[in-house]
Amino acid sequence: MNSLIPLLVAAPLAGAALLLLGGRALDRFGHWIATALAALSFAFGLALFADMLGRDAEHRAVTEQLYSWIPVDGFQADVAFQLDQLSITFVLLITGVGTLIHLYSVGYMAHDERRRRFFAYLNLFLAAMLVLVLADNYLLLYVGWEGVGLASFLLIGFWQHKPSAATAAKKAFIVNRVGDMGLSIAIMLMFVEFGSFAFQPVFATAGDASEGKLTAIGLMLLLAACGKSAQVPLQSWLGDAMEGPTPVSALIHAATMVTAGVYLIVRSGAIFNLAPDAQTAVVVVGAVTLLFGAVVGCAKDDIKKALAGSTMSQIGYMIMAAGLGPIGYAFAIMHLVTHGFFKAGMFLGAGSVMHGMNDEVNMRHYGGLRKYMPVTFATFGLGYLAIIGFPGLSGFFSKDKIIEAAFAKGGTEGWILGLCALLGAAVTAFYMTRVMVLTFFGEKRWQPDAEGNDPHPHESPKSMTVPMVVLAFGSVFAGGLFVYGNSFLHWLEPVTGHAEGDSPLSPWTVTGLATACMLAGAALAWQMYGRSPVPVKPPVGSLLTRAARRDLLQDDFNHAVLVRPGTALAATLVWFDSRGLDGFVNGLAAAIGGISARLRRIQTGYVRTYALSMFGGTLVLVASTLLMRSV
Amino acid sequence: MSYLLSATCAVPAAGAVLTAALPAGTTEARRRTTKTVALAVSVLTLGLAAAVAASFEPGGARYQLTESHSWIRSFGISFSLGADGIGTALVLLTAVLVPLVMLAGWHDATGPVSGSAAGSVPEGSFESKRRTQAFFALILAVEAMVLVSFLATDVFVFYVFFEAMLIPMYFLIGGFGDRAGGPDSDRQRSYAAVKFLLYNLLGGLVMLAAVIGLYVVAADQGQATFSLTALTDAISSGKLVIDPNAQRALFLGFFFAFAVKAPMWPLHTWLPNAMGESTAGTAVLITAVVDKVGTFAMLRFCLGLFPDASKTFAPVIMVLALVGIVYGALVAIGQKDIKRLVAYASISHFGFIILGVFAMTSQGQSGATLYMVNHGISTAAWMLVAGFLISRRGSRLIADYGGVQKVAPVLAGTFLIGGLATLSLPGMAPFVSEFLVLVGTFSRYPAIGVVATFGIVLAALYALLLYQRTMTGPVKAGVEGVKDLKARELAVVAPLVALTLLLGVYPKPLTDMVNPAVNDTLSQVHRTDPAPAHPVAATNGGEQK
Amino acid sequence: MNPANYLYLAALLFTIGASGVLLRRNAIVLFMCVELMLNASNLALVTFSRMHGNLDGQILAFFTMVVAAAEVVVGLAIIVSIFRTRHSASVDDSNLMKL
Amino acid sequence: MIPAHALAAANGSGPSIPAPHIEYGQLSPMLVVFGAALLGVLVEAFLPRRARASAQLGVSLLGLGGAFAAVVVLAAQGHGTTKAGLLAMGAVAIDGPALFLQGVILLTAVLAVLTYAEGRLEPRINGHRVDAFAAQAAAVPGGEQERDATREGLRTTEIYPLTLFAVGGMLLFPAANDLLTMFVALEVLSLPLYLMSALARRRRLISQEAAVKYFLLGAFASAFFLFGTALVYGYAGSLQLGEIADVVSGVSQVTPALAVTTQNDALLLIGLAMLAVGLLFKVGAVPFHSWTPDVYQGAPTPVTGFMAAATKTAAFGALLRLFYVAFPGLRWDWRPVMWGVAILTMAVGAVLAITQQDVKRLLAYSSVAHAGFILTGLIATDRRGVAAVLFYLLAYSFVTLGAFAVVTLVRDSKGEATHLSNWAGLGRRSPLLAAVFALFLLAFAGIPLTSGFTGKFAVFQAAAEGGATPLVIVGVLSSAVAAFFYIRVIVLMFFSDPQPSGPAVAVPSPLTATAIGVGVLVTLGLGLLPQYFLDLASKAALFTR
Repeated sequence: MNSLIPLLVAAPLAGAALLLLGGRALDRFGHWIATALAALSFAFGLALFADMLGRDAEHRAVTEQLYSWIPVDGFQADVAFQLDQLSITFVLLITGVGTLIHLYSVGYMAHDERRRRFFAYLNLFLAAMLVLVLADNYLLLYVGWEGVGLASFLLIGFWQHKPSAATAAKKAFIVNRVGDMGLSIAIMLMFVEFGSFAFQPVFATAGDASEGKLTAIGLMLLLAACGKSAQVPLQSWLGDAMEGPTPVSALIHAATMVTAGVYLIVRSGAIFNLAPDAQTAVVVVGAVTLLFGAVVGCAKDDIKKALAGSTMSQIGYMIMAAGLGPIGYAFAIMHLVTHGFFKAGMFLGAGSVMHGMNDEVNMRHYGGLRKYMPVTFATFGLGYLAIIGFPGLSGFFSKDKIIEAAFAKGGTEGWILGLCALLGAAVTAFYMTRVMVLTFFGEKRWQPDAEGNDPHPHESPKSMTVPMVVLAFGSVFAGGLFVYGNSFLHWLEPVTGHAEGDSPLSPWTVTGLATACMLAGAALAWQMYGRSPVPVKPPVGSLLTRAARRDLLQDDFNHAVLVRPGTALAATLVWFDSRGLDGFVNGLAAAIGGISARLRRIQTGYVRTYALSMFGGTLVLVASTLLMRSV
Repeated sequence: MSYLLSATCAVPAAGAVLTAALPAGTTEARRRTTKTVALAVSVLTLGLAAAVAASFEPGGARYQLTESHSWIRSFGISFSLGADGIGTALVLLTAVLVPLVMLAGWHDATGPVSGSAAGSVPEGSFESKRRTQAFFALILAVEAMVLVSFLATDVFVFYVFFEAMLIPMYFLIGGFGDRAGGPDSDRQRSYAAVKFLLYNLLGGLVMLAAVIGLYVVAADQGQATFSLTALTDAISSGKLVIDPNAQRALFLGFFFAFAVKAPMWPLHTWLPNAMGESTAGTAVLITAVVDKVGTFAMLRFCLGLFPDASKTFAPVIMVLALVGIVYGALVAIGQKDIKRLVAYASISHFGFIILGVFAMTSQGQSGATLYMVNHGISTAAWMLVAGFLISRRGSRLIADYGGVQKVAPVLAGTFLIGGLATLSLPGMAPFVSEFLVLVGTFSRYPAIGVVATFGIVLAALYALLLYQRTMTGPVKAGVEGVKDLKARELAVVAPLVALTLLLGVYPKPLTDMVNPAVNDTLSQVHRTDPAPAHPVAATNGGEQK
Repeated sequence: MNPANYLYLAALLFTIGASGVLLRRNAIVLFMCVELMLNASNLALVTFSRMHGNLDGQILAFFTMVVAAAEVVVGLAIIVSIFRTRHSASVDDSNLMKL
Repeated sequence: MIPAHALAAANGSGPSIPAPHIEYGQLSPMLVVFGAALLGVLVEAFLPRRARASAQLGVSLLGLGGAFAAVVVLAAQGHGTTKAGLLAMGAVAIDGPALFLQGVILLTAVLAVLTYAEGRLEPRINGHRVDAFAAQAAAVPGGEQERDATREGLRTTEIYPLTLFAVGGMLLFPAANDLLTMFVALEVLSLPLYLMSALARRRRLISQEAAVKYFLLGAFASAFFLFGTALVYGYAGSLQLGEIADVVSGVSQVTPALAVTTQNDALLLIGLAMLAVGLLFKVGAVPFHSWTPDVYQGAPTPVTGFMAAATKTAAFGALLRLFYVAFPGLRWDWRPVMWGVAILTMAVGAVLAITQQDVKRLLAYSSVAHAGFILTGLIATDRRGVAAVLFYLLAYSFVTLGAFAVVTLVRDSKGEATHLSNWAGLGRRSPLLAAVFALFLLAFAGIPLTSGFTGKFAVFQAAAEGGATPLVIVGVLSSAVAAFFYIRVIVLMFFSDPQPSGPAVAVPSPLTATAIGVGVLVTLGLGLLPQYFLDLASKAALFTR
């Protein structure tokens, strides 16, 4: 059975290779190959899951050693997979949602001439993401980590002819690289500390290391997580990443890849548990991003960017939960999975809307679409209810648990985190209601485009709606299923461990508060956007709104602090290289030439000058010979 | 005594003479004959190199297939060759790259000498007839000399070929440009060639003094020989004790030459000129093959002969290498010329290699050796595709390009792969080596390791910026006519891409070959890897379940 | 007389000859100054020969005379041919090649 | 030494004069050459004009060839090693260095004579082939008489006997074992050279100017040499080098006169310095080099080649013998001074060559720099040093001769086109010739696998072993500077566009071709497989006394 594990990765990888190398011949049906291989991988995942269920909790984790990858003395990096409860959860999410999105893309990308390549990249992404979650050591994880970065780069920039897409792709990769630097350093620290970077040995020995070292490792892992999961301060790429085709945003920038940071922190729980300072950093990052993303989400008129802000914010929840330690790990993952369903569903919904609206993304040009796109409206609406935490839907359960856990952290810290989480819940309800209202309710506000074509909003084809429906099911029921009998918690506990916190509030109080916040947020949004007509041209807005529209000035900050000085430095160094270093060498050459030209003048051409130089030379020679004796 | 190694070196040398002696290329058919002969010779060399690698036993003696022929007895010199893991890896690299470079430069020697002086070579003149022969013969000559350098186990023999390879290289740079320069490209190119030669000659001459000094010191203690193995044995057994000051001076003499060749900051400024002005194939030959002799020699000669001095200078050198990593990357970001950008990227990469060599850990040095191979392959892919692009558009300026992926998707794709390899994407060969170098460096000098890691961000910047500016966006004027890769060009790029991927996922054959030699080098400098603070239990990795 | 005096004279003559070479312009005079230097050497040789009581120095002096004569032949030939070309015996006029 | 009492004794025993014992066999090389020279004079006197040129060539080649055969036979008989000894009453030493250098001089002379006889370069005049030498040397340049002589196709065939006389002097110079012989040899080799300098067919004014400068300065230098001889004689009471050495080191019997003179070290030291001046002038060491550029430029190029190669060889032979046989005891006095001279010579020669615009002047300054390199070998003061110098001279002679022979071929309507701007693009017009010249330049620059490198390595190694490490470093740096101007010429030839009205390369007769070809062969041979000649040099490197 274990031999299926490599096949999980191999299936989509083969798909990618086949589609990239296959050439034009595969243009017509390549996308079906890719979809089939994604589904195959999902099937393998299900089989492994079933197999795992058949064993008792302690023996569910298996490892599959493939081959020795980089063997150098004292440095053993293996290609080895570890399948346990945590990774199978991800495998199912990735391959499941992945397959749905492949299916959706068949319709969505039907008219793109480079569709074959798109599917190749999607398959490549699946393979890389599976490597990421299946690796049994950090270095192999790193391969998957950057592999998904590559896939993300290729897919964000899929429409390369748009300079904005190409720029966004590059930006995503480079910001991620900063995070990757953290992962590299973390791995190096582990190697220096433990002589290994495989999960099991490192976690087993982590207790021997000093807290300082562990904190350092933890902080570096956090940096990595910030990059991949778009957490403050490396959040800036996610909004731009929406330049990619919408299925990509759904799969990579909502459901799976961006949550890799959460996976990393939860996976490294054994390290974080021993490094409280690092944990504090994690929760701070999570809490800040939670609010940051929410605020940005409130101000965006671009539907995908609003959803991206939401994604950032929701991952902030997860990161915060992961930072809470054993009280939060399982809930972080739980929210991750439910978020995977509803956010992917909503992105697909957004894609469906754009599909019907000639790729218009500005919500101020939507309005009243519920009549034209009933399925999209229904699925999107269910996702909406899930994300704002409408009681009974999946988001309600998973977010609730995180808020509880935040309070359970205890002390002032617990209060601060809990209140942040509640505030976040309110804001979430606000911006999601805003999206919902602007898109599906109110008057229609769309206008003919430049050539006078009316958008003719229409429902999307089956291949697109079916995945949306499936995801909507997940959005509705997953939470309840997971919470029922704490099944999800028990499932993950052998991997992540679990601890009950000491919450100052009872669970019911928290639930009540959260629901109240949610209702308040939603009501406010309805008040602002549902009760009065929405101007097509955005109002100037408050200072905060304007800042939020500019992503709270993140790019301005980066530009001022990094890009401009960096460019100036590069230009200075280019100058220094040609004028300074080369100038020095050329100057030296010129100096020798100058000496030569000057020295040449003693060659006057007059015999008597030559004789004089000989005579002088003789005197010097005689004198120095005599001098040598006397010295 | 086996003659395999000398045959490996002699075949390209003989091929160079043969190619030069073929009838003048008055007709296209004759020119094709010349090229085919040269290519066949290089493929034969590849076969011999493969035979060397196949007969090399990783677990065996440090130097295998050794042979020694009396050459200049008066100076204690014998023509000794021997293959160790490091040398064999680089021999393979050379033998693989040369046929590809030839294939890539198939038409580089025909046509006008340069853009500006198009009419300066009258049709039917002696020169126009002999250009093809000259180009391919020079490449083969470089190959022969590089191979000897990698295999020499005699300091003098190494020096001779280290130095002599400058001459054919010089003519390759100065004589054959890429037809993409500005109006004064002739002048620029000859400036580049002279700069290349003078820098390296100065380095070589300083080394000459050190080579002589080494002999004198050794002869004083009854070890009048240039034999590397004899000298290192004598040094490690204490029979030859070089006084610390002398050792430092000699080390610096050797190192200076290697640092110029490598090239290490701040001695690097010849490389951008040389790579920028020459043909893409020549640029690959410079950066992927010839420069490797420098880093290779640091590992074999500096460390092996002057262990104590190496340790003394290691921190300084590491700092310079570090500066090179960051500096090269930053200057690459600021470049306007594609080939110069690749050159500065290489300078950054050479910083990594030197870092790995002088970290004096097994990861660092294995990584550095792998880095030499991987950088050779990946930069070759990147540079050659860039060359194909430049030859189509006739410009090296980044600003002249845009949207190439629209008109030439395969070209753009391979160019991206080259760029990704350059930025050490995991799964590709350079990642393995770069990470090993970083780990090796970090485990002894954490601060340097951390700063060096910053280089991976900068690498992403220059590689992707270049890709973005040239390949994406709307199709620029002048680019519309760019054709996609031809079969010949694909045949050049495909093996390189395949190797990049293969060595990224399965580098074990290479590491197995290199590790024993690295351990031997480390024992020569009396260095052991720093032990982990809290080693994990013997259970390594999985397999518990 | 103290033989040292002959040597002083020889040194003086040599110096005068050398100074002449440096100061005079006429090629013939210049050459004569060289001859003076040779003869200064001859004087020194003969003096030393006398001091050491062997004949080597004197023999060399004879040889010097022969050599000087040969030099005159060659030298005059060259100088005269130049003079015929340029109508000047000044060495400062022979200044086509320099730097 | 011929003591006065011996003469007195002879007087006493009657009128018979004891005949000195002369070893004709061992002196045969010189005797043959002088004999051939005299025969040449007779040819000049008695043969009709038409027949003279070929007859002179034949006589010269026979004479030189015969002398070379004699040298070989003597060497084979062991006169260079075991049977080395003093001949002709101690006036001449036939030993290893003497035979070796005589061999080198004779071979160079043979090649030089071949270039003299080249008749295909100058345009035919009235159907007469003419060579590089003045139609009638005595005629006023541009005068009526000269026109007549030119029209009649006259040739200065006296050049052959003059050369033979010079060669005779050169053979004697390194073999001279007393100061008298040395002085005579100096004059015998110099006087013909003065004349030969004046014999150029074209540009007669500068040719004459070269002659007068060479003559006046040469005579000036000879005067110093002679005065030095007098002072040393005054100190030691002997002209024979071995006896001088004995007096200097205090092993000879102290006569009353010696007791007085040896009190006065100044006598010895000033004498030594002045002797050195005379010889350093001949080798062209700084600051006694100022004649070289002017004379090299003005003299007919075949003569320049001969002079540059053979004179330097002979003069270094004499310098070696003087320092190694007569003054080894004064090593501590002359070594530091010669250090200074060597450093100055290397540096000034290399630096001044950079800005030269005339290829002959450039080669002249290059020869100055090379004199400096050879001096470093001389300073080693051991057998290895001597061997290194001998080998260097062998290598250098052929390269120099070959290079000047190439210069004779690059011509325009005004004769040889020696201005460097005329050499631009030569590599495009006639690549073969340019390649050959480039080879010679690379050998001058000391690039490995050429004879120049082997020679330079040998002298530097000897110097380093002799403890002159700083000298080696200066040598290395000067080599780098020197490389700059050699490479400049190569760049000019290969990478510059030819001038529209540039020079043509004349097709030489087999005579010059032979000279150049032998030069190339020796250059490569001594670079690739120098062992035999190194052995020869080291076997020959022992002075007898």
